[in-house]
Amino acid sequence: MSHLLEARALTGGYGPVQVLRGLDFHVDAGEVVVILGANGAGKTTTLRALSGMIPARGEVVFDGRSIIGRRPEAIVRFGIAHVPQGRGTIADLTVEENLRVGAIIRRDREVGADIDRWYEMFPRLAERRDQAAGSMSGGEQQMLAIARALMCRPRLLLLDEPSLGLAPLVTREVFERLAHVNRELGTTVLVVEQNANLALEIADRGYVLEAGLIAASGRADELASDESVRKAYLGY
Amino acid sequence: MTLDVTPVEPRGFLRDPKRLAVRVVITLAVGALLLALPHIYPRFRVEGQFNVIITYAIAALGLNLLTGYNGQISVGHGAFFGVGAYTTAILVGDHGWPHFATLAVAAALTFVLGVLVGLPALRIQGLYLALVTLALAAAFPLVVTRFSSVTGGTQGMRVSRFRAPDWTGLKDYQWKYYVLLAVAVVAFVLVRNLVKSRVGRAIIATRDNETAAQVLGVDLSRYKVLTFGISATLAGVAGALSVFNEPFVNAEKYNINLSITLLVAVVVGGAATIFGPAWGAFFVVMIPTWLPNRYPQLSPVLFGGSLIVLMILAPGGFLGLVRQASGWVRRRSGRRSSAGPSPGEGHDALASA
Amino acid sequence: MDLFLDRVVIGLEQGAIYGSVALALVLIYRSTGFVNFAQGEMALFSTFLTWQFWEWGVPIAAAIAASMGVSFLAGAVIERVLIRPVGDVEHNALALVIVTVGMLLALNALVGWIWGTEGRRFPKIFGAGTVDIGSVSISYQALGTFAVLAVLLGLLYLLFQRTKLGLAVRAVASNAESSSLAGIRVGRILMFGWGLAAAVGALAGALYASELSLLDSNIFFQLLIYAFAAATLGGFDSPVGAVVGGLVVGLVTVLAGGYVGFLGEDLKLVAAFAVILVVLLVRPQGLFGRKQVSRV
Amino acid sequence: MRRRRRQWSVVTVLVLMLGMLGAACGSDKDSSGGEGGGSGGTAPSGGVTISTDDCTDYQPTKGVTDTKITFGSSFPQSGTYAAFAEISKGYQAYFKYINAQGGVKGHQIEVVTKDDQYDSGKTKANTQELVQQNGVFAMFNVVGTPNNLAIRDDLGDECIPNLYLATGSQLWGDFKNYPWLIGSIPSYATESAIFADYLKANKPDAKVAILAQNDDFGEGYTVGFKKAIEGTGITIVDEQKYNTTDPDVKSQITTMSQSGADTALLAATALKCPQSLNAVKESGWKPTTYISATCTSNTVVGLAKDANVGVLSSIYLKDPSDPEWANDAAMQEFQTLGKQYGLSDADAQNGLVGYGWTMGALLADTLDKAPELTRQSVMQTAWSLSNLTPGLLLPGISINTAGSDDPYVIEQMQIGQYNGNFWDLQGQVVSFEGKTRDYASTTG
Repeated sequence: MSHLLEARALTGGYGPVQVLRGLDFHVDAGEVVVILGANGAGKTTTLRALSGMIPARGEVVFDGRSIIGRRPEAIVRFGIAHVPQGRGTIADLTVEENLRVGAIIRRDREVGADIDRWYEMFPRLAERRDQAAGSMSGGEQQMLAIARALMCRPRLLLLDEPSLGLAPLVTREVFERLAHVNRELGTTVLVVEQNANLALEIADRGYVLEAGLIAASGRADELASDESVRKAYLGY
Repeated sequence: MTLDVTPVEPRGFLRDPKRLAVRVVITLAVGALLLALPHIYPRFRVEGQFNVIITYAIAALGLNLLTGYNGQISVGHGAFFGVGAYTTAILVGDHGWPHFATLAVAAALTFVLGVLVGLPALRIQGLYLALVTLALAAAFPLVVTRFSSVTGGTQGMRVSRFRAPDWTGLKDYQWKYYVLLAVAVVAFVLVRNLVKSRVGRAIIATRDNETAAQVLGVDLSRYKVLTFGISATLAGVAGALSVFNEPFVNAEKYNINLSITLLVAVVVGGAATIFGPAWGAFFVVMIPTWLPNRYPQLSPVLFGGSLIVLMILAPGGFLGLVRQASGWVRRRSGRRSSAGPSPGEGHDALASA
Repeated sequence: MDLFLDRVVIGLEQGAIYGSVALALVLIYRSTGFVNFAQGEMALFSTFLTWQFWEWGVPIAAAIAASMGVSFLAGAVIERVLIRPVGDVEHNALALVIVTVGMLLALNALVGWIWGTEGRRFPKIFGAGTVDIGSVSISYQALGTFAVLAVLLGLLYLLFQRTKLGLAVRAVASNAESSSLAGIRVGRILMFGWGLAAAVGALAGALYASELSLLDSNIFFQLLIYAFAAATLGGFDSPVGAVVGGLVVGLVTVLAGGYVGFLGEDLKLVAAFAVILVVLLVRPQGLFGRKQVSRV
Repeated sequence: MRRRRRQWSVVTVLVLMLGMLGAACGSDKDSSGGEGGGSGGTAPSGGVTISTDDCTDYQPTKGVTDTKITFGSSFPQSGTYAAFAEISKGYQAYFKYINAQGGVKGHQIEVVTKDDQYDSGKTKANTQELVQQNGVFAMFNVVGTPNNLAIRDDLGDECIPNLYLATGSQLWGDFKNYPWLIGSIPSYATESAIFADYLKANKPDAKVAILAQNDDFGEGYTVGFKKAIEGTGITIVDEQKYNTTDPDVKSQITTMSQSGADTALLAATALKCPQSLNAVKESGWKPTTYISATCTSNTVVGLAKDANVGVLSSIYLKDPSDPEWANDAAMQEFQTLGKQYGLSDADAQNGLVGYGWTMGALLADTLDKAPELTRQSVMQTAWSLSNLTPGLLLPGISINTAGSDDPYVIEQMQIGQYNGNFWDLQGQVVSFEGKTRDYASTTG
């Protein structure tokens, strides 16, 4: 029982409306796990429940400690960074300031070095370091959002639909970077994605959500070859 | 993709004769009560409170169209109210017009003014627009004072009274009440129909998401300016009617406080609801009279405090509170019959989250 | 020529006061995204507090500092107790406006209840003398006001651009959700924003009362319109804009009142509004404001 | 008329009897009052007659019971002008005192007050409520010009007296059209005329700059002053206005200071009064300065410390805080009886409270002199006062009215000069008795 993250009987929703109706899943250290599902199945809600953005019930254990019912600013301190849907950059701040905000919980002196590292990995960000984040293209903002989330040196990165609104080519680039981060830094990734093809390419395992319940789960290649999953989410 | 969503409510009523009957009974009862009021209460209540509530309700109805439904905050509707009031005062007082005839002029004039103010609103938005309208409210008394030869300035201007015709057999204050009430009923019905029409949906779509509204082919600028015009017209008519009730105008009466009072009425009653403005007008006029008279300095503290408490308990205003309560009751009774969320509700909640 | 220079000095001095209150408005707008209608009355309360300390024998500078401290705490408490329960600005903007209107009414009456509605004498913070530069004489008060405002702007610049706290405030103002995901304690930042605005308001109020040498419970409601005008002109999210906007509004009103015959002193406010309207039509976000990035 | 009279005859007889009793008891106190109980209903002293023929539903003794007569008042008790509420403390204390003595003609005087926040709409609603709900006999000392304008027609139509308004507009002298309303304080125009009179004697070629509040208050002074200096060597070299909503008046004062004027007429009130005095001082300009009589209370003019010495104004009441009056009988009465009947030490030093006390005395005197306690009779009495010296009026000032021939109440004042603490009276009382109208603007 040494999963990095383990959720049991996770429920949650908005106000009186329950979206998640009892989820059990886990993420192991070093993995890339993808959550698939149709619109409204509860994918985004799952991530929001994990990072404390909505009230949730059940059991969520991260690295041996329960994080259920904590607020987002506490959960990030456990080592879970969440890149919300719609990118979640801070539009009015510059690229560099966004990265500094990402490191705002850190007290060490290596923040500057980390920023330089991300500039190296995403050269486009370095070019635009003094530009307001909101003025950049969608792909650039997505990369900035990921870089910003990684600035707090998380052990688990939650990614919500990174492909949303991006051109296919850009989406591919984002996913390649993500795989790279996972390999190089060993950061565990839990990604919610509609673009199942691409996600399954870089993922180790996956879960399929339907109406707030887990409908299927398994290794990425198994899911990709599963008839019903293919029909429903892969479109071929 | 079209905005023509079939309205659900009327059909539901037609299908459900019991609810229809309840509604008819309630409407008749409320109507009877409203008609009886000036015979139950003495003149000072009718003239000093009920008639004021009616004029504020009409003005707030207009402001609600702009602020509640169209999402453009105005802190300057007191100025339109004032323009309406002065139109009637000057035409009746200096030119001997009959009262009713001035309503048309006040409406036309404030519509044009509303459109003129609405034009910069195409470019200036949100907060900045609110402050431009605030400037309008601040400037209005100054301009009135400047042209005191026409307006009477701060000293004010007396107008001949609006008297009950003999055939009615009514006292003046009762007649005024019925006239004001009739105009208010017409105004509320018109606005209700407008909001439920295609134009109304376009107005709301503009508030909820400008870009989406544009995608859906809504001519943003036309609807925004039009909403401003209609909204100002209602405030202007309300102002004109206020002179029917109280035949005295002066520059101080239409100051920023009036604009703020109207905005408070809209929000306290329940923004973007049809009858919210009426409730709001009722509260802003009546709450101060309910507060203890013994320490006058304390009543603004209590009034301000009650606004804060209401907004904390029910940010959707009074009707929002009623809706919350009825929703709660419905859920409690609904939980017994069918478990689980209704898909419609879930969608709403997601959309607003 | 003398008259012209005198008018310029007076316009700038009054403008500096408008700018300082506008600064408080801007500070709250920057952290919460909405306008606090009660800003003037909060400053009124703080200024009466300053007066009370001074009346008790505390030196005026210390009285102002003490009042700023109390105001900071009170501002933070107001955010926590009255503002936050109402909800966020995106969904409950109107309700928040009404809460601040409620505060405006309540605070004004509360001041009248505690301290009475009579006027009070307020000391000149910087003394009563004047400095003569050529043919123009500038009061110590005006010079002091300019200096305080310049120092305040400098400190705010350092706070916002050079500290983690300032960065957090700006992040929360732009995107509270992402900020909290980054670990910023949004609630505390909002309280800090309100506290800071209240403290700046206390300072602005003291400058204003000192300029008038007087204080009563009405003076801030009159000032608020000018402060709104200043913030609107400068751009609601820019502290520098608030001060520049204040100076412009001060200059325009005084010069228009003095030189534009058909306006005169009674309609000079209209001239200021006209300038603002023109500026907004050209730059809808104000002179120094950042264009709002539209999110679909 | 006649039928109605019979209806009320019993009451009238009672009232008359009590009235005579009251007059007898109070005779030495009111020796100056002149002819008291005249010929009954229609034509009392002075011969002023007010017809009740056009009244809608005239109710002559509404608000009067066997033991009590009830008045109503509306004035700001909260909001911007709440300071005016101090006035009511003065007359309430006076009525408590009078009531403890048995009241007027055996009637206790009661005043029901309501807060209108200086909003004329609220004044009207309050007045209607007071008339219809509380059934008051008359309105008394309602504050504010627009506020009284808002209730003038209603009260006039129903023939309900509106007595001794707390506003100095020159409008309150239109006896022909509005006989049911009577003012109290000197009109702003009268004040201007008195200041012009002072200039003629002391500075005949004065160059005057005027700062006027941008409303009928400021206009009253400006128009009055212009009429008063016609044909003299006094000239107006600059006129500036301010709005009550302006935060400051410095720019106006700067312009005035460089206009070449050697005299400043500051038609400002409330906080703008000390504000403009401060601005004058800071500008380095040293004119002969006149401020409105509405600012003469120490709580107002005293705020402009160092900038108020030598300033002129018109005075008609003894200043309660001035030790000069320490041994004055009327002042001692105000201080000791006032405190005995509810005034605090601070109230007993406050000029506004002193004014209220004086108005209370004026109303009590009026009721006392009225042949009967009917609305018509009281109103007629108010329009035909002669040589009354109630409360804290300065020595040499008396109240005289005579219907349309002399429709203003207080028209005598004395120039005072502020010495930093008190007003030093200059010269003699100047009387414009019966002449106020010559200086009043004709609008309204």
